[in-house]
Amino acid sequence: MTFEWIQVPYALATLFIILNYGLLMTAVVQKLAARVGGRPGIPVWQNYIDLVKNFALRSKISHGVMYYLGPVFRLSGGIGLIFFVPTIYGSTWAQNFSFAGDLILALYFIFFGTLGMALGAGESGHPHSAIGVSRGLAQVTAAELPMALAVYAIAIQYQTLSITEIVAAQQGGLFNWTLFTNPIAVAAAMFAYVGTTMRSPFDVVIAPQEIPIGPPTEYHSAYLALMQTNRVIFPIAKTIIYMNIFFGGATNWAEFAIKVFLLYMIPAVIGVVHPRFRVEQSIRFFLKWGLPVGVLAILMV
Amino acid sequence: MSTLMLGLGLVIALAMVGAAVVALVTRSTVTAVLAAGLVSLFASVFFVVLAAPDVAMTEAAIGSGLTTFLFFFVMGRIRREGEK
Amino acid sequence: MAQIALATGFVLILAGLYGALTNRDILRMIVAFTIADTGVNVVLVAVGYMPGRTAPILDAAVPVAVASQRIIDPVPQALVLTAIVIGLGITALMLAYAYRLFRLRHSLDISNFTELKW
Amino acid sequence: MIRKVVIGLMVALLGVAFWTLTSGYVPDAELNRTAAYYAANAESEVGAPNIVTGIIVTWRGLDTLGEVTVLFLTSAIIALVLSQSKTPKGASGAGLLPSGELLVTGARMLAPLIALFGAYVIMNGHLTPGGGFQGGAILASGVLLSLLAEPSRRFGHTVIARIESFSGTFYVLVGLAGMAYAGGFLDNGILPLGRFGTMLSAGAIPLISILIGLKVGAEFSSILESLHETEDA
Amino acid sequence: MVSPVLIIAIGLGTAFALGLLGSTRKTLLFGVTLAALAAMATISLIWLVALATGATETAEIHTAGVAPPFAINLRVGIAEAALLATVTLTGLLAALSLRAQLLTLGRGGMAVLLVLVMAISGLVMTRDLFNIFVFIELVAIATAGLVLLSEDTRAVCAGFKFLVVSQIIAILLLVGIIFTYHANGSLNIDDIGATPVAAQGAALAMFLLLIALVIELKPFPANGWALDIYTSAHPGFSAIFSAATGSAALFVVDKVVAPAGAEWLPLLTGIGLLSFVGSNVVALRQDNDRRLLGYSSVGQLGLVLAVIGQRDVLGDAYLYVAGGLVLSHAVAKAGLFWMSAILRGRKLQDWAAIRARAPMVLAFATFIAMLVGLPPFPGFYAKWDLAQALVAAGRLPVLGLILLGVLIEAAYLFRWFGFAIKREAPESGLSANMVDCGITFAAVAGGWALGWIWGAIPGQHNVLATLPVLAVVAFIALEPLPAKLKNVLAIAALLGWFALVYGDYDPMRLIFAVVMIPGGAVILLASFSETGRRIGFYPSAMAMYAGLALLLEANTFFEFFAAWEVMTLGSYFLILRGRMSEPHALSYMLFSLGGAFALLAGFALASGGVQPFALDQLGTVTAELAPWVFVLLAIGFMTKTAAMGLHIWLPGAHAEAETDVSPMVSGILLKAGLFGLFVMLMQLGRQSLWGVDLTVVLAWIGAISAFLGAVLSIFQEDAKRLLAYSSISQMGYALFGVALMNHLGWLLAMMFVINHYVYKSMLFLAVGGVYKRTHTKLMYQMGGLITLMPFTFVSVLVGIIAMSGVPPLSGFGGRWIFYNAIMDADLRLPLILIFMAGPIGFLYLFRLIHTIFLGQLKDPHRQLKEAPFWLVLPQMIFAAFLIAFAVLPGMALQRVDGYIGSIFGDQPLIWQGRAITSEFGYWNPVAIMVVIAVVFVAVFLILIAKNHDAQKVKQFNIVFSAERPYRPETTHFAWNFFAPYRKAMGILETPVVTSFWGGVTDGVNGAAEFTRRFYTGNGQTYAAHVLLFVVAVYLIAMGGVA
Repeated sequence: MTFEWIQVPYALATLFIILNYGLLMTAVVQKLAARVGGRPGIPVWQNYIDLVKNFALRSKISHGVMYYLGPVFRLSGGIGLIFFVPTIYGSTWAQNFSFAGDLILALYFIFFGTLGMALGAGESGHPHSAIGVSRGLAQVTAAELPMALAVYAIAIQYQTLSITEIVAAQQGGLFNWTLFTNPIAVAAAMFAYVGTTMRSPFDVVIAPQEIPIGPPTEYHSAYLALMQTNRVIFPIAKTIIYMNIFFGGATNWAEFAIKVFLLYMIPAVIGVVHPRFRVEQSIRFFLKWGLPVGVLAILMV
Repeated sequence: MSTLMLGLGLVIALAMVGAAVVALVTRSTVTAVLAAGLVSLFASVFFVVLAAPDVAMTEAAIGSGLTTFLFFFVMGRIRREGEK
Repeated sequence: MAQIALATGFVLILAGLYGALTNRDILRMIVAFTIADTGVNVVLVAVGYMPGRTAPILDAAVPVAVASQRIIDPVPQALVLTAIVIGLGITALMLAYAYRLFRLRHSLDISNFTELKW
Repeated sequence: MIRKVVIGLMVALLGVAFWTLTSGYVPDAELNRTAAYYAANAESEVGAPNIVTGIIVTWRGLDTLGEVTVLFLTSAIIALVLSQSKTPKGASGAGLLPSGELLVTGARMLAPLIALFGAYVIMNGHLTPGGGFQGGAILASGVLLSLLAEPSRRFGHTVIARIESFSGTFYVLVGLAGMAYAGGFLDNGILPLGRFGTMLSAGAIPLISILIGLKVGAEFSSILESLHETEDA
Repeated sequence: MVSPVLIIAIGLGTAFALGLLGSTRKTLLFGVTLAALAAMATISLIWLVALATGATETAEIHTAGVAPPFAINLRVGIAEAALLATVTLTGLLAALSLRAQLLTLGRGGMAVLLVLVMAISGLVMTRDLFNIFVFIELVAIATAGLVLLSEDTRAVCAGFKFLVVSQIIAILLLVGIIFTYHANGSLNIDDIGATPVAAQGAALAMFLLLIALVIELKPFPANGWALDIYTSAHPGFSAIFSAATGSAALFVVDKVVAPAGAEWLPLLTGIGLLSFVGSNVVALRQDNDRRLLGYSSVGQLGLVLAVIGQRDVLGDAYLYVAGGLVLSHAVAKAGLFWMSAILRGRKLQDWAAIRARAPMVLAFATFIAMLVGLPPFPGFYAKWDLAQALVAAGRLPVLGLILLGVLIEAAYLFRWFGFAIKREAPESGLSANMVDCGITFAAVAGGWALGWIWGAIPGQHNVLATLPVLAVVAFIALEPLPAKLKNVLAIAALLGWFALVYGDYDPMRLIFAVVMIPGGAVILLASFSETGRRIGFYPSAMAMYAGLALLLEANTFFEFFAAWEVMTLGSYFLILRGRMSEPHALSYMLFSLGGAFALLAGFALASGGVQPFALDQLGTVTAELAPWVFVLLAIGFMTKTAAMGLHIWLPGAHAEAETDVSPMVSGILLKAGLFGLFVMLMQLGRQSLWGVDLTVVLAWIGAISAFLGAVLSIFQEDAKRLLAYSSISQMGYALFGVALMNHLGWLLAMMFVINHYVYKSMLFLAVGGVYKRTHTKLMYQMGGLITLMPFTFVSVLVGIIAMSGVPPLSGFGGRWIFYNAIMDADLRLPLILIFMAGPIGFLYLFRLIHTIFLGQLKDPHRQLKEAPFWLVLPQMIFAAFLIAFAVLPGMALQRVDGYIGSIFGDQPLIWQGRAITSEFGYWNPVAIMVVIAVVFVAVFLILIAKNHDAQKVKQFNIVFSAERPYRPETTHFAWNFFAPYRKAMGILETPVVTSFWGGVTDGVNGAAEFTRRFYTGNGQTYAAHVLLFVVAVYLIAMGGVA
């Protein structure tokens, strides 16, 4: 696996597909949730409108260099994550730049955008954004823990850290999926998945009903556009990782679309039926339930 | 060793111990000093019995003589001091 | 004889020590120590004593040739002489100290001189 | 009371140790090797019939030097102790004992006799019982007598100090002479042994005895004076 | 050769002859006294030199022209000569110290002093039992006299108490002597030894003799009488009492116990140990300097007594060990007493006055190091040899108690030193004059000279003669120069040394060497920001670096241990320089010493007494011993890496240190522990104890440290403390890696060695720079500094990205190797902790950067400037390095990888071009960097295109609604930043470990407080103590004989 120039357009194409898929899918999920709540919800193209609108807005406001760079970090994190993970197994062109590093790279790169965003919001100087950041970080770190354990369990199970090889090992039938070969690890990982998608009951950080806190309140116009872009591709990128290592990956775009949608629905469904946790409740929850499962996963391998 | 000597020794020994007890139990310091001097004096006699004339002389002169006077000198000083 | 002397000496030592440690009057402590000193001297001399022999002085009665059969051990006596003088020295010194202490506090009770402690 | 019991108990325990020593004590039947050596060589090595004196002055001369030093130290320190505690003038000058005319006269008559006796004891130390210490103590008792008789009269401190310094220094020098001219420090062989049993024999022993006597006498006198001295002196 | 008898003759003759000179010309008298003492000292020194160089044999001096045992004889051998020199020189210097009193009192006082010195000399030389008694009495009487020279009226009471006990000693001694004579027929020590007898009562007589001599040593707890003298006597005299009298008394015990026989040795050992530990415990609660010195003195005498009791196993080393301890004690204690004459106040805190004079601080440090037995002083060599011999003989409890005692002694001595350096100095607390200072410095010079001599003895590694330590000495001499010049010299010295040695090192040592030596030079760049002369900094820093340099050079156990101690001492002084660091420096020192003692015991156990023992022979230890060696060494090394449980010294020590010191002690010093672990594991490998694999235990400790360190770190409000706890966490990772015992684990640890040095140094410098400007380390008092201190911000940012392991910077490489390493390992559970530590680490780092640089700028900070250039420069170097290392990790790691491969015999990593491949995964740092950079720049350009004319808008203030909060900081968002975490996981913050060590400290202090109540001050009670002691020992000893 070495670099060739043709990989650049390939990767851009993948990015384009995922972006559009994400824009549509998040709208659909939101609409579904609204319907469950008895509201009409947004049109499915609402995300496109927002994006275009925000890009079109002009702003002359900046609070400083980090503030300015925050969204850049955020979006770079999302795009980078997509680039470092192979999207479609077996495809010659949807491998992106996954030759640069393996699962560990993906796992740690998740923090890149988070860090940048937090720093950017921090410079805005508004204490509410700082509160949002500290809450968000506290919760995310606790939530990611079962995932790290699950990844380690999987890596031991397959004796590799390469995502491609993990996917390859799950080919040849439904029951080769990690979901069935190592259900405990998957369960652990799903704690993390639900916890990091920022949906109820773990959405106190960005919940609109709370006092307006967190990074989104500080950004507007093009900044917000970048962040919105990220908000559609980053969950997809993360879902791709889960799909790859737990659910047999995807051998074509259709399988990709279905699997991602279904996975994405899990937190959405949970969110619809559960009230919101406070942050320390979330942390306790992950330590009390997610962590033991993760530990079990490691011990069972 | 004659029985006489032995008896003499025993008597002196008892005298010494007796004087020592007096020196320790008496209420008067003057008596105590004098009794202690007496112990020394008996000791020097004892030394003669024990065939140690050199020691006997020394004990008599120093132990019972000079020491006792030293005590009285100091006691005198202290008494004068206390009167002030 | 030697045992009598030894026993006497030891009794004096013990009595002296007991007196020195139970009498709170400084002068009486010193008196007690002189008694103990005397006891030590008696013990020392007693150790050199050998029944039926004479003082370690060579004269017509004790010629050099037979001296080692006739005289008692001279060494303890020599030691006692030294010990007596040293004992006097210390006693005198303690007395001088007693005087100093009395001047300090107008008391001869040893339990009054405890400002240095812990 | 508890204190007395505890101390009594400790003394008793110490008594047990001493009792062990006493009950197990067997007097030597023969002189041990050290004593036998002294008995055998008293004539040839030190030339003193009084073996105790021979031991004190020569064989264990270092002890004696130390012992003289003890007295020297004591007298010096007592002088220091008392010199630091002078009370203001005008205190009562009454002596311990009132001295009558008879006593004064008696003392004046007796003092030279005592001194003479002391000298005799010192000089014959190597022949008969006695010697430097005893003689020195006797000399001091002469001083004591005159102190008692005439509390206000004193020997000059300076005289006593001179005597004690001179005799002490000379003693050390004699000892060093032993190193230079005889077998070692304090060897009495720097002077001829002379005829056994006579006054001027036994090498330097009489000389050293005199020095010891002077020294001891001076020290005792000095101690006595220091302690007796009244504030107005 | 002049006869040694002249020492006695001159002393005595002069004392007598002073009376002939009249009593008025006091200056003349004093001159004569000094001349006499000088003559005595000269004779002693002549003999010492002659005997030491082998120019003459041990001299037997007969008195009275008769051979022993019939006349008293004296002996002067090497030990005697050394003691004579100590005694006479102490006497000479003490006479100078006492000059005012002596001149007032005139010839009496001088004569007493002369006689005292003469008598102590006689005590050393004589071979006759009764002569010993005479000299002891002389010493006692002279002591009672000289005590009175004090201006303190309480000295009179002390003198009387002393006399009372002297009487008891005299009685026991005489009874003992006469019965010994009766049993043996001789008073001559050698004669008694040569003709063994089994007469009845001989043992009891010997007991009385020995116990009397032992009481002369003031054994705990029968020593109240002696302590009062220390407290109240003139310090010039206390010096003699402690140094000369004490040493001579020890020597007498040594003399007498030789003929007494080996069966008495355990008794002496027991008494000595009790005295050493007990006195030191009581000393903990003292606040009077001289009384503390007194307790320390009797403690030291107890130590040497214990050593005398161990002479049967010390063999040839006996003189070396006992001599080293005695002379160290004598010189140091005399010096300290003389120093106390210079100080007006009697409280320990009053010693802060010496700060005004830097040489005094050096003197104080020298004396304390001598007493505790730190290199390069003789006590250090002695301690080493003693440990070797004790362990070889299987007497571990003895060693344990000795080390415990030393530790307690170190506790109060270094606490005292801390007072001197940190407490507020009293007004005109010094009455320094030329003479007193000169005397003190004579002792200092003596101490260093002894250190040289002890090192120069054949077969030893002379610590003082090594180039790095010489450099330290040179820096002491260079102190008057300005700091900037010294800094240039220091950097040159470090780089020069590195140039000298780097060719000889294997790749692993080389990495450590680079981090420690040139790495140290880089941090020293920051020191250019300091002005003035910065007294004390350079010798301390250079001592630390010297220790590190020697650590890498070490080939034998001894060299390693010596280097370790030098390093510890240097770093202690460095840490102590911090503003609030007094208690932390103390706990650092104590933990370090405790750890060092574990090393000492471990090395001794491993070598089994064989000297010198090469480091690379460690692997040859027998199978039964190996696990124990492993445990001891691991504890020692983990103390330095601050593994959880042994960590409580670190946060304070690192946080309170100066700006440029924190990176040194954190970034560099911690690596010494890792180096030790590497060396140990390389040789010993895996070891099991009771079926437990010890490396697994290490891995657990590492994991716990990594986790708890991180948890504690997020709850800190103090930025430097946060970084300090982070170090615990990071070292936990490294420890875990080392303990994995596989190739990648070790590579991981090496990666941490490099990375942690770089980013922790960088962050400490950055925070230090902020502190320099804002004068606070509390994060909630800062904020918004990004615009004012952009460079510092950049370095913190880079540091944080690198440290948290977020790609693309070098921390990620560490994580990648970590994952590959654990794939091989069968340790699963501790891993969970490591996993948890990762994200938590991210949290505290975020807090650091956020609360300092982001958010609102505080009003007092509006005019701040960027940190000084010299602080920023090294940070920029580090940042550049981090980026370069991230792209090209191979430049450092590839060779180490190969080297580790040669140890484990495998090669799990394949270095191919710029990519690195393992059995499990792959890592292409260049590609990662390029992809991220391209994406970042692209997104950035888009934003610029849309938003190129954004203008800076001032942040708005928030206000409190009408009420002023009770504690303003609690309303700040940065306060308790991760409050939810605390609510959820606060239980982990419970300071269990701190409570534990606090409990230990309180327990020891409580014992001290309880014990000191025995010292009622009543002379009679003290006498009763003595008698009780005798009786108790009698019962024990006779029980033992029966």
